[in-house]
Amino acid sequence: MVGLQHYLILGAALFCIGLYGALARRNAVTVLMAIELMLNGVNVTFAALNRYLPLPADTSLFAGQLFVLFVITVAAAEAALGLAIIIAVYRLRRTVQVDQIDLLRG
Amino acid sequence: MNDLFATLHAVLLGLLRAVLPEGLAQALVTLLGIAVVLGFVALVVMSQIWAERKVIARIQDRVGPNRVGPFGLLQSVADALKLLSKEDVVPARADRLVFVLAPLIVLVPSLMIFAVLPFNWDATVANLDVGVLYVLALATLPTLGIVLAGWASYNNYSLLGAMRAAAQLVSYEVPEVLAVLPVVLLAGTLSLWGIVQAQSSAWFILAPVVGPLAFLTFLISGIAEVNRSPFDLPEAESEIIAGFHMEYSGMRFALFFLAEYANAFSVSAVAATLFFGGWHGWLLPGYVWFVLKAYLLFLVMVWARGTLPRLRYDQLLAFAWKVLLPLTLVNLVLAAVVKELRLLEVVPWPALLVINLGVVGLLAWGYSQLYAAAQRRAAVPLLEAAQGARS
Amino acid sequence: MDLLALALVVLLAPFGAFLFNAFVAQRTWALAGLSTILGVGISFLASLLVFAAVQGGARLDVSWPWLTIAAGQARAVEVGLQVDPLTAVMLLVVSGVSLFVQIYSWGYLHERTFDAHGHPHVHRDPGFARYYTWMALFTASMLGLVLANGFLALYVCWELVGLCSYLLIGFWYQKPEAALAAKKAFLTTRLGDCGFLIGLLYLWAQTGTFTFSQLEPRVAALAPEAATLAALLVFCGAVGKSAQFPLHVWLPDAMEGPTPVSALIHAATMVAAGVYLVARTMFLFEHASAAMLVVALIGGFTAFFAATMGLVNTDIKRVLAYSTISQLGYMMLGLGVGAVGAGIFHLFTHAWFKALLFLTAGNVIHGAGTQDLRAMGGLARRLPWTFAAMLAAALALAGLPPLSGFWSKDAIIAAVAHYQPPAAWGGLAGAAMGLLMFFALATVLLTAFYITRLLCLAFGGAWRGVPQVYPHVEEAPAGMLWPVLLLAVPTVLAGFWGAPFVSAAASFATFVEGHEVHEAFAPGLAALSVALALAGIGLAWALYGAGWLQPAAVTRLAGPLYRWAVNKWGFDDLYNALVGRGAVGLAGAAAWFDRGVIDGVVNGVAQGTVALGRAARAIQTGQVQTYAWVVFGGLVIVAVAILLPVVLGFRV
Amino acid sequence: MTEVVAAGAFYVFALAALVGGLGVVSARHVVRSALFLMLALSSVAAIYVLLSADFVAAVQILIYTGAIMLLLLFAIMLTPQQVELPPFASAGQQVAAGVVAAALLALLVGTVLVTPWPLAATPLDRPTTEAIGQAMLTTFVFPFELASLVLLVGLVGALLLARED
Repeated sequence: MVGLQHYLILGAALFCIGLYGALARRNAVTVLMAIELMLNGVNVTFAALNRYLPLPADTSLFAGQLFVLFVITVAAAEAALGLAIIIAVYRLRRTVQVDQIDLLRG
Repeated sequence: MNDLFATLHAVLLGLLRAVLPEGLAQALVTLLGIAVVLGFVALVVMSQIWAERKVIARIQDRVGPNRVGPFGLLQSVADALKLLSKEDVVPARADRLVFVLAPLIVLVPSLMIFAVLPFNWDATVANLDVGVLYVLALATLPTLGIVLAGWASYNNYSLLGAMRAAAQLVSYEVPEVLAVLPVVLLAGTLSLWGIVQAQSSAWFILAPVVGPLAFLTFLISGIAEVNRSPFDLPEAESEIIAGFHMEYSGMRFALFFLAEYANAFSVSAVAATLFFGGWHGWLLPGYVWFVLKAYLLFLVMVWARGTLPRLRYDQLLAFAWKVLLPLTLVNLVLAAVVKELRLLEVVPWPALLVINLGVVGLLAWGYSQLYAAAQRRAAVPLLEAAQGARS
Repeated sequence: MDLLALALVVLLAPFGAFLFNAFVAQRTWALAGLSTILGVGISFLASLLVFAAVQGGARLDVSWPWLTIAAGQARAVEVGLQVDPLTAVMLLVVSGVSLFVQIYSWGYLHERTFDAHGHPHVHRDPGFARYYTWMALFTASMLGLVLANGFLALYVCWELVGLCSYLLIGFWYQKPEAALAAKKAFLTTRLGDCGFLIGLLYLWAQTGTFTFSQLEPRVAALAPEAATLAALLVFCGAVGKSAQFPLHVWLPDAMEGPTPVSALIHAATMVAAGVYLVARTMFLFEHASAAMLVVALIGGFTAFFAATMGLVNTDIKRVLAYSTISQLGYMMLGLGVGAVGAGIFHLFTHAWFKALLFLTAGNVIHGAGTQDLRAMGGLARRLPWTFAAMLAAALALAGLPPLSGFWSKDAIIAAVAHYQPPAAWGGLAGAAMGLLMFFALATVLLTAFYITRLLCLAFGGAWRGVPQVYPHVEEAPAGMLWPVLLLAVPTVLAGFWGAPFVSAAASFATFVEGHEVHEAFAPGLAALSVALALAGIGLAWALYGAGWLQPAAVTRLAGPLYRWAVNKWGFDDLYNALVGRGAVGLAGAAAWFDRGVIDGVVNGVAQGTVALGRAARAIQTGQVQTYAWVVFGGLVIVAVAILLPVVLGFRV
Repeated sequence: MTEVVAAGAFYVFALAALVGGLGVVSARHVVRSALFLMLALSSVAAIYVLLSADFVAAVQILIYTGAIMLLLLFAIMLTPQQVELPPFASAGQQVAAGVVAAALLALLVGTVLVTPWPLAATPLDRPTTEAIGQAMLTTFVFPFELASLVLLVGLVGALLLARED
């Protein structure tokens, strides 16, 4: 029967797939998508724990889901900012290939 | 057990169980339900198209469809048949997968919305307790399909249309959500069914100032979200020849067409639910009232399309951010006041009606004054120019 | 009408005016001005009622929860209103001065300029509506600051008045100096506010409340070190706002703003907020004797050295600015020696006569079209009313009986004389005593000197400006004259409330401190201070009044006297030269030290860093993904290292 | 009965989510990735429903599948790639990334399986919206304020960055 661990494994899998994408893709937009994927993995974990684990009495009953909501909020801001940065970089260098954006090179 | 659909569902299930294994029966009944919804939507859309063409024709002093069937009632059927029988073309350099998927991505959400519409107190396919959110969420999805379609067509005009659609939705989603919030605040629930229930004493359109304002802002941003004129920039024929669905023909085009009208209907239906007391009415059954209200609101959209010129692109965005957004925010605060004062409970609805009509009249008068002043101001330089030319 | 309603009226009338101006009346200048004047007027009347009520013994202290954190009321954040004698007095001062200033500004913003031929031209300032908008906001927030019953609301208003001060100093933002001055003022005060913010957060962490009434008992329970730390941090804010010694630099520059602004914000009310803050949180300082001494010393020193700077300045407004700093120093000194009544009393009187000084200065500038004392002179005949009013204010400032300044300043000096520091310090205490006494008395002399000098330069002697202008120099319009003359009334009378011949029960100090206060009036001291004041006046008179005689005549009649006068005329230059040369020498030394030592160190460090960087750059590919990869790889390794034993533990 | 349905639903949607995720990281063209991401996000929303977090599910659709996806597509179209560059990093980098990801996955799965979870007596299934609203304005008021601040800053920052000139 489906239980907590199924969901947790799903979350972990999503997170790691996202991680791979974030590390191995070249297009900055794709990297951003991969990061969204990672965030979703975390969110699934939150929601699952919220459903299956007993919460301490003094906190809200839906602390986990609230975290999910906050993560989504931050993700929205992050997406907007990330895309703005990508577009700015594109104006600057006519490319969004992360390996060509190496202003940090020492 | 007063839920009509549930009863039907149970009866059918019972009948089928007698002859079929459990799972198969389940599946069949579900399919049947889907088929019913689809049929209803198809029916609605055809009637809408007919009505729209008639009304627009009248507005433009034409007759409109009058050949096929009585009053051209069957025109839509003919068109549908024509479209279905057309050849299915995919541009050579298009991204085939996306091109094929896009119309479905547009259509499916618009159909899914119908699942939560409360046609009557005992007739809601699925009564979610986050119904409003569900509707708002699904309403944003078709645009994704539009954007993908525009991109996949590999055509500059289509791409332009796609970009326009994206920017338009991102801008108008915010005021739409904010326009719904006052209603949620007043009803104290997110479930559409509960919202209609909460209007048994007074429709929310009657909430002093708040109601009309919320309704207007919702209707405007709703029209913008379904890309209907005067917000039909993504498919502006005169600018970017049919925009995103320029490369589509036959069956796939029909899907877009279907989705567009389905969306238009669901917007008006939601508006009827949120502001006009859904199924509430006198002597006629709830279904009739609901559909009637939805159709009237749809006709308002048609009216707008027939009357107003298309906005310019910058006007469109400026309007969303500089006018609608502040208005809706202020309205939200007002709604809180109305709720705190419990106006809807204490004041009888005729009084509310009078108040609102007064407010609306006042606003109309003030606007006309402003408009006249603007006219005068605009006129002066011309006059001077003319004099300058003469002298 | 109950007190709460009154307090709300006091607070909301100007704020309503602000909202109205901001959102409705931006295009209609007259409407904006009227609304502000009306709002402030209402709030002034309400303040009078509040004052009467408080005299009748009424008090108010209400709180509303703002944020309630579910961990229990213990950590609830509250905001609220408070009305007690201190508040009542401040309300009176703020709304009263503000009202006068608002009326005055109307005329002042119709500026007079002189063209090449010396003909005056009057034109209304384009920022008229903006000016009254910010003024309304300032008044509202200042009243809020005074009415706040807790640190939180007080701090919010504190920052708001800072903002308004910034906006109004930079009112003529087209002038680069004004913009710079505004920035300087904002940043300097912010420096102090950082300390203040830290302090009040520290207090909150320690006691769990912002509300004064709740803080008082909990502070008593605090460890003395904690109390001292908190007190000093809070005092940082006061230092910044009230332009006390280390952070005094912004106030003189703030004179770039319109003169009414200087009168209201930078003389009467906002700069006094620091003093008010210390007075309001006296319960905290009383638990920190060290902090008290710091307050006293900083106050005394500021009073003295600001006065010395005032001696030599030639800009009429800057002289007044230095005088303000010096007087604020007096107040701090009074508070520092524990005489809240005396300090606030001086705040009270100072507000009136300093506002009057600034407004009259405004009239002078308005009439003469310049702020430079060297380009004035002989204005007494042109601006008789202004002169009369300014004279009264000046004498009050100098501290001549029976004008208001005398009584309040004397109360402070008496308090200093009767101040006995904690015995713990032994010899140090005696030294501190002597120092404070010296500051208090020396400042009396200097104050009298510079204010007389200002009067002589502006009104005495002959016109030294552009000759064609003089015939057009004329008394300010009625709108700018009546407020001035009205302000002269409290300037003269306000002092009697705290005068020794008033019974202790009815005296100002008793009213403010809430318990019977017997200010030992020391006739000897009073006589001494008066004598010092007279000496200062006489000296200045001798120096700058000497300009009345025609130089030629003087040379003929009394050569030596003239030469002596000439030498004295050179006093300023001499003084400046001395200071200048000293400064240059000091700067030279500093420069050498800087180049030789500091740069050496810095460069050394820099080169070291660069070398290190060269070594390290090899591993910096600049590829974000590489960095991310390293991070996550490290994460995995660490996690394994930590978890492995646990896992094994479960396995076994 | 319903258990079976729930289990089936879980496997279907989990599979869809994983397929979507793999698609995102393996598709050759960005828009395909976006398409797969859409699938993944929608399936995650469905998973939320299974976890009886309907409010979160709706928000997921509204924000992620709606707004964020749209932004992504927008960005894709604003940054056309003139020459077809290799979408993947160098083979070495891919391998390295794969190793780290796999290791992390193994680690997490191991932890999940090994840990003795203190399960609640009964899974938490009850209407969430009102409770969430309550909590957001009491217990979580500071995170709430902070989130709004973050949004504001994000808004301003995005404007500033993406502005022409």
